[in-house]
Amino acid sequence: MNPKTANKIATGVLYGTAGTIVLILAALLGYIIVTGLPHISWHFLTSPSKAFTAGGGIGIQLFNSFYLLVLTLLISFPIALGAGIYLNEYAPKNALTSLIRTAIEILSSLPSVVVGLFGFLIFVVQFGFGFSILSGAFSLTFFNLPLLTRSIEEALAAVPETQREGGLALGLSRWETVIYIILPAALPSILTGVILSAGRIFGEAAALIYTAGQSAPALDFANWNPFDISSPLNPMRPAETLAVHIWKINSEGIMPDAKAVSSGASAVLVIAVLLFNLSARYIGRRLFKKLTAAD
Amino acid sequence: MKKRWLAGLLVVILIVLGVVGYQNRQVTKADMSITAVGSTALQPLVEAAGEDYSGTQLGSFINVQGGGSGTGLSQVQEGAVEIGNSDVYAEEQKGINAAKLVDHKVAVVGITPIVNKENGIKNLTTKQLIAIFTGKVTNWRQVGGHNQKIVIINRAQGSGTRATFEKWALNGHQSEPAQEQDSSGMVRQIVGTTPGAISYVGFSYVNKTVQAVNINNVAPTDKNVETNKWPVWSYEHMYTQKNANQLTRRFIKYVQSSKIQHTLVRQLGYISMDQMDVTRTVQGHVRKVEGSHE
Amino acid sequence: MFINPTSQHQHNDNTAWLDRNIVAPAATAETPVVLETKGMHVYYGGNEALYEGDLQFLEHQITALIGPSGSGKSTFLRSLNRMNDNVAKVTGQILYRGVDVNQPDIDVYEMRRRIGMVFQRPNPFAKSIYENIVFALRRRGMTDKKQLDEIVETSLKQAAIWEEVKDKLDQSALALSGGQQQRLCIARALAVKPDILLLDEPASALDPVSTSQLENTLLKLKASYTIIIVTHNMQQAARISDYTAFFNLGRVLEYDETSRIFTSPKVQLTNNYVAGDFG
Amino acid sequence: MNKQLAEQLRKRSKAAWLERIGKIVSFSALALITLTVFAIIIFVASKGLATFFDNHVNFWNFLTGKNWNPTITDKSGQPEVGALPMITGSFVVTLLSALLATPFAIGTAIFMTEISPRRGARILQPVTELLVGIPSVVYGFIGLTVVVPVIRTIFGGSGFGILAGTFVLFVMILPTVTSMSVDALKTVPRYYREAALALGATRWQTIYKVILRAATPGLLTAIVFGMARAFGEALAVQMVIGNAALMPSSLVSPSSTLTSVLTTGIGNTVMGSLDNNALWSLALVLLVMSLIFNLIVRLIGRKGAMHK
Repeated sequence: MNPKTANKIATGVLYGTAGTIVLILAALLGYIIVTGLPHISWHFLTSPSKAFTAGGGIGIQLFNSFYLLVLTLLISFPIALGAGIYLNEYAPKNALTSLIRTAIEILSSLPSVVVGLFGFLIFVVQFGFGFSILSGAFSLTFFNLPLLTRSIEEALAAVPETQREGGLALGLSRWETVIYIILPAALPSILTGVILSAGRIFGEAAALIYTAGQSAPALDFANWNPFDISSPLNPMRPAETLAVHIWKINSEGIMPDAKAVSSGASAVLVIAVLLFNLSARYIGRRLFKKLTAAD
Repeated sequence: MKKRWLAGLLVVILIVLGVVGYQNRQVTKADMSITAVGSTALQPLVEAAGEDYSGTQLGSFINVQGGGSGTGLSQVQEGAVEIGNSDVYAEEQKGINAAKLVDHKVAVVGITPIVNKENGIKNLTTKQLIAIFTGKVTNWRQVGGHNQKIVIINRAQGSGTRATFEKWALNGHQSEPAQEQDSSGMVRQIVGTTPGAISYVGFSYVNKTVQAVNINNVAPTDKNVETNKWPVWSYEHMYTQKNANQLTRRFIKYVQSSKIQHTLVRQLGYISMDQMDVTRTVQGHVRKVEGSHE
Repeated sequence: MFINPTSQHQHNDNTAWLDRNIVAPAATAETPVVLETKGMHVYYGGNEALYEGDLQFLEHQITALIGPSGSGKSTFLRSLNRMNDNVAKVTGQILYRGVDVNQPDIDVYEMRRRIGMVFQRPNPFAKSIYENIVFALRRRGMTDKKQLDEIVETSLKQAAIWEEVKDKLDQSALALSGGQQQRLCIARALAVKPDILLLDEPASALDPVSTSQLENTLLKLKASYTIIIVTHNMQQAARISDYTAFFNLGRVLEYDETSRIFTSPKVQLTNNYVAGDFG
Repeated sequence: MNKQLAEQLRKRSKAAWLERIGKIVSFSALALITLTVFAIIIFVASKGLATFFDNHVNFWNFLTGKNWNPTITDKSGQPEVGALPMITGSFVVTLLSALLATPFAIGTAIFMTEISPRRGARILQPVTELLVGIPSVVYGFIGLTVVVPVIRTIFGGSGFGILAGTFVLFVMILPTVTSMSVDALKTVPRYYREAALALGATRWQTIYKVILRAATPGLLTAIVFGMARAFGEALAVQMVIGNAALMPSSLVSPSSTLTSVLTTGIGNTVMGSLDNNALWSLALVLLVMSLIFNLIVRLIGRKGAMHK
């Protein structure tokens, strides 16, 4: 075939595949939002769910999802950051390091239900945390750590070595160089990694069924004492999240409007993830600009 | 500096979390709060009853979770939770020492075969049902329906609904390996949308998207369950340890009280205990209840 | 005439011969030896070793390290302030004002503050110009704003870039041109008040105009700093350095005053190299 | 020798102290992760191996048996715990979805790096990242309400099966494979491209003959990673594959994967019983498979490094 023709055809095919992906996403999003949007209302977003009658909302679940997300990131980010720094900056290139890397990778491909059950046996039963946000957050931490560590490590590795040399040559320790120079430079891509993992946490169900639980007791949003059982801030209360709620409705829901609630909740979930994503890109771009360009 | 401030805040939050965790751990151990785990089918009932109960008894907290009957029974046996909700008798669950647990029956659930509406089937004999589920009959035409391949959808192995169905509707025959779903909602959705599908769910899951099937011309109604004319039913159990604490005992009593039995239990599509004209033991012996009907 | 460097290396594998061509510069009370290597070897990985020879560097002089690619001059330079610690093993003595800094009990951070380094590619931090200069000072605990401002001004002036950037100190350093960035990096190195400045081909990524600006800067800095510079550029070495060491295949073949290296080298290979016959 | 200077140089500076602290802190973080990872691995292994050591199930029967029914013992008194249908199912969906995803992912990656980097960054990157963010419950839900009926109308049967699972997984691993392929293509030095184009090659020839060749190890890694993802995915697959512990007879007959059986059954069994242990054995198989995928990635990486 004429190379020029081949080139044209290939370019066309590539445009086609790229277009297909965009189309798939558009179709997915469109479907979710079109089926879910009619059910979303202020009432739906703020009122508690109903077990067996129509008209339930997802207010508590929505709050739980966010709270759990924040707690999980609070726990997992520092750990992942430390591990990512060690792996990229200090770890000697030997068999042990590669063994540890492999082990972490393996954890990331374990089905989350296994992680959930492990979390159940350790946190819920062994440590006596019970079905609680805290148990859920710890289990999600397990689930989240491998990916987050990896993305942080990659973000750090992407910062040129010359930056490290610059710091070292000034008589600074590697640690100071990493914390004050490399980390800020890697911040945009770290942020992207964090937000992407936030999306995954937000949508995770299987790991939470046995840890944070599948019930959402009524909350008193005027009570901000974290020690009170009905306070939204209490990390020891059981907390069904949005994703778990969707799962539960689809599997055992007997309310007459189960389908509506489920599609509404799915749409909310996807919109939330969408917002995470967009804000991540926005913040990432802003940060990048601020750090690199002249105004 | 901003970063140090942030790091400090983080440490403080983690410490607070730890303290709160420890504090509440003590609370859990006290008589203030109990946890019920197990059957996802029973969860809505216990949850609703728990909310009611907490409303009347301030300061007590009933934590209700799913996880499956197996999990419920094993956790109550281990003493990790106070109440294990189960769709099956503890005796029927492998790995459980039933003698160590106390059974509290809180409701009865009737189970009915359901088929896709396009199958043209409204009634099946036990023999036909067995033939279908053991794979001897593969087309609805053979049992008087339309020319449509039969698609069997089972509940997961170990599910209480499946155990009950196999024991009482299939006379103890095992279903041949087929599709499995682990929840009633999913089963109903699949049966409703898949031509030729047949499965079984609790009465409360039957709605207009699927066709409930009579067995031997007996309709799946609460009335027929109450008299055992419809034998495919089971108890919903709440198991406790022998020396359950006060709150646990009180709460179970509350669930069994006529207040809950006549309101929540029926609203959720169960048959209340006091409606039953018969009782049935784990071995399947059926006895009439004297004068129980009001 | 082309002499195969490898055969040369094998023929003259004898230290005594080498030492004759390494002329120790005449140290005086005004220009004492600040840095000196003794029996330094660098090992990469297993057995691959570089014998770097014994050299002395005088205070407030510019010494150029020249030689073909892979001759080990950069490795030598980076070993001087132990930037190679993580990738290579360096044995032998590195005497900084008489103190052997190639010892485990030496605090490398304090040592590197005194022996600063500027790299081949400009590597300003992704911060503002001002922050680039004061960053290391802040990390060392200096917080006085006035003092910091002062140091920023002096170091930028020393690096001859003050006039160009004084109005945009809070702008990102990455927005500067390559030549400006490199001078900023020099200013950054000067801010911590080093004693010696190591420069690893600092002009190789710059255009001729920036290069000559940089050279002028170095000549001015000579008054207060000892400078050791690796360069590929013969003219540059001839223009700015007082002493020149010629490296080949991991060893110093000749070390002498720059004028002598360029006009009457003792070693034929040096002659070939400075004449542009190979490299 | 300069005594004062020597002292100053030997004094431990703040930097040295910070370095030590930093090293300890970051190392403990890594140690913590490593510890939990190994705890989980040991936990799964001990539970999964109990099937063979405590319940005396023949390991070979487990791997090759075709009947999965842990509550029943067969004629020889051995419980029926044949995992072959699930292992087959897992492999088939994984391979098929990878097969389907690879051309799309690599095509898109080429588009993003070679043809239209601007549009790639502005449209396709957010798109792939969004695809990662959609929860698997939602994927399963859509699979159930859209993919399964479509397959049913086209191919007949119930619509549940490997094909439905493949489609759902295809969309789910697409972003992983794409973004890793993009990374792989980006590591190909620019002068490769420039050299090829300068020689008069068309863009496609450059891509096909130079860039793809140079990036092959990275692309293979991306595919294997996608396969590992697919292998471990549970909820979404479980909703569409039908969960029948049967050897898959066709792409549209209900079958099952390791994860789907594991997720469905784990709540209905009692800890420590054979039924439960058998499920953990499935988890162990998953773990081992994930290890193997990892080793493959490493092997590819090493091969790639050798070629460079």
